[in-house]
Amino acid sequence: GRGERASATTRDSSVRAHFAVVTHGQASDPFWSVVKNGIDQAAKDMGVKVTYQAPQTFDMVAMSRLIDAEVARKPSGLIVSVPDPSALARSLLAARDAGIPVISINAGGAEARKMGALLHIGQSEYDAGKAGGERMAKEGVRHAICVNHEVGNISQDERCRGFLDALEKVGGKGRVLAVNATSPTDTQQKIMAALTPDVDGIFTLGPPGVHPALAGLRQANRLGTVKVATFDLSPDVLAAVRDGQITFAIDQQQYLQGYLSVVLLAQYTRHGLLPAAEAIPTGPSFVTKENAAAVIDASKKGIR
Amino acid sequence: MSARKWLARPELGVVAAVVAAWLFFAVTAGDSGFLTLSGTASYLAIAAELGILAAPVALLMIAGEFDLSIGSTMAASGMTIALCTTELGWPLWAGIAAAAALAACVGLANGFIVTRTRLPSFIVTLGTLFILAGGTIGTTRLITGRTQVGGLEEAGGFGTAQKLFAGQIGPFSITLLWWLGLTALATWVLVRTRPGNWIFAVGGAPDAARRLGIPVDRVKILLFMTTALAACLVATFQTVQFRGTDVLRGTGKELEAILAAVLGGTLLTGGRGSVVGAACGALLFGMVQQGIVFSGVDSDWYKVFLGAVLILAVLLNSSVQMRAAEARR
Amino acid sequence: MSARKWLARPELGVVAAVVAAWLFFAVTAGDSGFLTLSGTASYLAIAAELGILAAPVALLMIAGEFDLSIGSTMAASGMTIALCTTELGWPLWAGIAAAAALAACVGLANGFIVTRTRLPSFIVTLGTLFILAGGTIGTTRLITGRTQVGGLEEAGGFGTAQKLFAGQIGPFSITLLWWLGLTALATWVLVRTRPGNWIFAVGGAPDAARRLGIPVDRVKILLFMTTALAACLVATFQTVQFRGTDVLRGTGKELEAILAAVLGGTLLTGGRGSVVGAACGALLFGMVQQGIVFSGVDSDWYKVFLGAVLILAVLLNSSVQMRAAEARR
Amino acid sequence: MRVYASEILCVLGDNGAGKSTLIKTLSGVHPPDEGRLLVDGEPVRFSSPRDALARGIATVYQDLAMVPMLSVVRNFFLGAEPTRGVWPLRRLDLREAEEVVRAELKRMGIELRDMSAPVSALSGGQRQALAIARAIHFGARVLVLDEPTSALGVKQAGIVLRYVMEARTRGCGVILITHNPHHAHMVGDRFTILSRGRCEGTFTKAEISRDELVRRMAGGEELEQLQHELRAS
Amino acid sequence: MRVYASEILCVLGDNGAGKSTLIKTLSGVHPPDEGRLLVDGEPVRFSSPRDALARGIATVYQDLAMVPMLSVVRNFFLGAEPTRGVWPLRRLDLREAEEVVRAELKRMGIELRDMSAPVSALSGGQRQALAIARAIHFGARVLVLDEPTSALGVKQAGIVLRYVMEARTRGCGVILITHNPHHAHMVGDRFTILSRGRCEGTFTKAEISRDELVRRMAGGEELEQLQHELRAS
Ligand SMILES: Nc1ncnc2c1ncn2[C@@H]1O[C@H](COP(=O)(O)OP(=O)(O)OP(=O)(O)O)[C@@H](O)[C@H]1O
Ligand SMILES: Nc1ncnc2c1ncn2[C@@H]1O[C@H](COP(=O)(O)OP(=O)(O)OP(=O)(O)O)[C@@H](O)[C@H]1O
Ligand SMILES: [Mg+2]
Ligand SMILES: [Mg+2]
Repeated sequence: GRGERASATTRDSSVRAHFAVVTHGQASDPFWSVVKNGIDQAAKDMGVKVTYQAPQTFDMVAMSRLIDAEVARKPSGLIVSVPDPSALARSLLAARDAGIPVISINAGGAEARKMGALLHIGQSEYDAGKAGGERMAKEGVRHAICVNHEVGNISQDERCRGFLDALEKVGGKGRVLAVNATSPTDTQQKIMAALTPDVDGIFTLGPPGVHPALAGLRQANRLGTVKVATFDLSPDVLAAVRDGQITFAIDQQQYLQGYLSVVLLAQYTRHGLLPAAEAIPTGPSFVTKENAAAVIDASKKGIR
Repeated sequence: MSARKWLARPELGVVAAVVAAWLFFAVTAGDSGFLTLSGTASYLAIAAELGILAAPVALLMIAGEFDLSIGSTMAASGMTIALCTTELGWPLWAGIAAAAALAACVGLANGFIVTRTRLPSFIVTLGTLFILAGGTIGTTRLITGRTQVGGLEEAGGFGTAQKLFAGQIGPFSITLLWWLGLTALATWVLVRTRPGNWIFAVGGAPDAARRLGIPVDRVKILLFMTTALAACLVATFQTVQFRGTDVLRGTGKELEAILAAVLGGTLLTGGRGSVVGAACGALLFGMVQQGIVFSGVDSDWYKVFLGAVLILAVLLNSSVQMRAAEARR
Repeated sequence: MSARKWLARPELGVVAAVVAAWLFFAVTAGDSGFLTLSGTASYLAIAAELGILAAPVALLMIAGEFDLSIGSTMAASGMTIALCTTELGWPLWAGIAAAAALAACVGLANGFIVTRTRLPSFIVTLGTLFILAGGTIGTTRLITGRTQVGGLEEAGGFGTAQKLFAGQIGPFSITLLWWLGLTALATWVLVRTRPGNWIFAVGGAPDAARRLGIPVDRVKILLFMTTALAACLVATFQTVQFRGTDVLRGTGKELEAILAAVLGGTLLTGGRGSVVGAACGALLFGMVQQGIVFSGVDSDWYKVFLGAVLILAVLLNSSVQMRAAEARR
Repeated sequence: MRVYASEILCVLGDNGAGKSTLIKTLSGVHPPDEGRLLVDGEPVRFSSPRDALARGIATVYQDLAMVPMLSVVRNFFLGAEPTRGVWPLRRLDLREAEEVVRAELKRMGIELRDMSAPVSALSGGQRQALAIARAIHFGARVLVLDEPTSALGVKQAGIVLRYVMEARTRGCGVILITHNPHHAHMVGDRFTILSRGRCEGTFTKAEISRDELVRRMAGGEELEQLQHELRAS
Repeated sequence: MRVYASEILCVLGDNGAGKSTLIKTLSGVHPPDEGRLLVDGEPVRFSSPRDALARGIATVYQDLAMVPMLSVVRNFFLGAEPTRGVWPLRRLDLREAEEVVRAELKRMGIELRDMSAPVSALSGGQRQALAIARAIHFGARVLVLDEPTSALGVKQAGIVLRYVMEARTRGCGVILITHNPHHAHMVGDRFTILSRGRCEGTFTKAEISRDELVRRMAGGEELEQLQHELRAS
């Protein structure tokens, strides 16, 4: 099947190819912002046109409708994240039936492949959370708070689940704290309220959680005694890692998820080329005091 | 009806806005699939679900109340269906019945609290919104440890339910028929029956309505139940079509439904409005939302366009109405 | 003022609800830090920011209009400050001035469109909400390629600004002083000055106000500008304190501010309300939010408690008011 | 205070004397703090205006109890809409309703171009005439009118008074509140005078002359002095 | 139609004749479709009621233009609040305001327990008296009154009429709209009769007798027949 479809799509490569990206996270989200930067850069490098769409909130119904709309536009290729395979199945099968090659990024993996995705680029959020938990445990953390700024978003929930599972395995325990990503004051006060004396670690799921966490610790005079770790990078996060305020930051290198997906899809539609792997893992990689300074510049440019 | 009467209809403005939006996207996004059958079907599917919510929301708003809890009622109903079938092993229809019963209770509770305590429904239903949303997350995680439940296709009776709630007629979703049917029904009730007359009175002059012996409280309670049941119906569509649900389904739908109703000429303060207007409002909203996607606007700037088109549509809407009002004189 | 007059005040109910909430959490979460100084400071910090938004929002609502755009005005203002200082290298104060100018323009535009076109402000400001939110995202990503901008501490004048906007007085945040000052000012304007009198008239009987020669449109435009400037002030607090901002800052604050105002007895339909009530509403909201965290309720069930406590608080509020009304007779 | 069938009781009193409040109590809007209400000799306690209506007590309130944004026809029949068809197809019989309203208004000397225009487009007098026509149409046993003639011109006021008398002829009890002692004396059988919330006495037509009524309403001699002044200037 | 200083022009007409609409045009609420408005001989075009107020034209509307939820005092001074102090400390002078209102209402024979109670707690007549007192207090040059006496008892109506005449004495022009030809004839200098939106002629007091006025307003012979009927029954 793969070869046939490839030849079918290579025929119209004289026209400028147009790829559609539909994910479950908006470009206003700092994590997805980096993904989109990778996409935009790849579009420039490959000379293709790419559009990026995401629902206003974590909404699988709206996301499937976006995929439907993109399929109706008949793009040369489709890049999707698949956080809920059963909800998106219908739309993905429709894309497959329309002969549009699909690459899944960030979330999806094997499930997406069953529905015709050629390849998955990303990491398992659960595994990444688990790796974070193991590392925190190694640092001696036993009572941790997992600060979730998007309860109900499956990616964030999985990160916390993996983290808490890893902590439980070594006899520690943790608590999920739901905060409001859009209000740092509320978040800081909530973290401080949850900061009972036995807490010795805070694990945040991204920059919206980590800055208020640091501010709260500073105000409670527990900066340094309570270990802080986070998902995802920003220049401020990296500076804090460099200065030792944050123990480590987990990086998915999500820029690659955006960049590679466009490059690979372009190669596939032009020449029928595709890596001989089912999945390309982009993470997790850990940024610590040792290597933080090196990536700050990349982060300022929105690459990490 | 004479031409003058047609000009006087409150829906004229929103119809004009719908036509203008369609023309706009036909020109700017016509070559990228907006005009195709499947493109049309894609915005009609959005409009249908929103419209089914907007019709009872418009009735409730005409009666002077809000329901902010329909979004989380959707989440709770959908999750009830999913949990009953996958965890308890009930047939799908039993799950749907349970969800409907839950929704009816939510509506009843909303209506009861609002009419008994005379609290603003804005606050009461916001409270219900929080309680239902939190309850859905808590219960689901307690039972399944996850926030998504899928695998509905294995439940008994899924085939018939799928035909009824998630079928296709050519490229179009069957929800379109439901939308048309329910809009017609709600319009008929509003303008041709006694309860419809009462709805206007309850919102337009509650004291007068009470003095004339209209059962103000009963009208409001029934309307709250109607909005909750509509939310349950839409949740059923989505749960059956997507074979599962998650705890965030429906978030924010309450504001979209209110927006559709207001776009269609329903007053926020009650006493005036129309179901056909709300349907047009839903159509306008769906068309704009999808039209922007078709026209390939970068998602960074998506909201700017959404906002601008919204304001322009309402401006057109009101200027057409003013012209009509002048022509009438 | 006599005892009878105190009983007649509309704030009595919400004050009772605040006391009840405090007692409730003192009992259930007293041993986990709710009663400590830093615990008190933590909910006061939330209440202060919300209260600074809620005061002008209450005034605007008394005048019969809504402003849904304050959340995205916060995002836009904060980002203006951050971009001006980090990208353009301006001193911090220049950035704050630019943000205030932007906010004033947004308020002016809102007010101008609402008063000129007579469109419902709900829709107009929803449009502004989208446009501003989208504009902030688009511009920021265009300039920086990111959605977060930090490093404000390097800007000129950061030290003084930090003392003024993000300082601490013991365990308490300096925003508390701002809140008290602005609440007192807004109360004075509302009940002791001519423009305050006009605000009530504009919302309570717009036609009568117009006939009596009150500049209805000017009052509304100024109020829209006030809400936007308050949003800019809160954005300044947050941007200075957290040394940076992101494009989603403030999302949803508009509804919280409206909620606080309504909790404090402001009518959604305009014409009645109080600034002190709105401040108490903000305090209640902050206390409930933090109290639940202190009492260690699981995150999954957080919203259930929030909703339940909200409804109970409002119920208490209204029953106290009814008692007071009876006592008055 | 009593109203019998086939008689007109006029309630007179100064501004703020409590006339409208009395009416609201009679028609079930407010529950009375004290005192009893007897209908057909048995004590009743109206918990809502619906109860009062069911007992055949129809009221025209001073603020008219109209829904401004609804049409003339719909306001007329509000709460008692004529329907046809059987449930679930029971629907408003708008055509019949319109004919009834047109006929009733015509009898009051008012002709409207457009019966589907909202009530808010009517003049103050037209609105009052509509409210009165409605009460008379539905007033089964007792008709309560709060200042029905105040916004009406001489002609319409005359028509209303004639109606009130017609209602009496039909065996209906009427409670008429008015500031116009001339009108009151012209049609009333008995007169109750209220002052600052208390009843100052009830008189039959035989017991009290028109001038006496005028004087009592105006607070005795004060009025004469006033009329004198007015003449003089 | 003209109003001179120191005279009272009465406007009479059937319900729905357009009296209130005429008033709203005069006071700047609606712009006129055709026709001109002259003040002191020069044509003006009021774009808002504020303009009219600035020209010294104060109006009592039939629907009174009150803010129900505001207090009596605040309603009285709405739009023209007395202040003290200098900006930015300029504030309402509530004490003085309250004294003025108390005095003005007392002159009209009305005493209120609580001046800070909302207007919605007043009776219909008290509210009308308040609106009239306000217009008279602020009516600099022309006073326009739309049915001022309709909700008032005999006593208050008499007081209002006396006020109207006092205003004339002070050199103010008054336009008085009323349904009561007796009242009109008692105080008016000239009379304009409106019918279905057109002016049917203006008469001076010398030209028209009270009975003639009553007859014209009631539509000629019809009324006599009515009165006959009323007497007969
Ligand atoms: N000159 C006019 N031409 C056309 N229509 C008019 C004119 N004047 C008034 N109308 C209409 O007649 C209706 C009633 O007018 P208005 O309220 O002025 O009556 P009114 O004389 O004040 O009656 P009332 O004594 O009952 O208060 C309104 O709907 C108004 O639009
Ligand atoms: N029996 C009573 N005891 C105490 N207060 C009363 C009583 N009756 C009426 N009131 C109060 O007096 C005020 C005016 O009453 P109401 O509106 O009934 O006057 P009214 O006689 O209808 O006057 P109008 O002729 O001006 O319409 C109201 O605020 C009411 O609460
Ligand atoms: Mg009365
Ligand atoms: Mg009139």
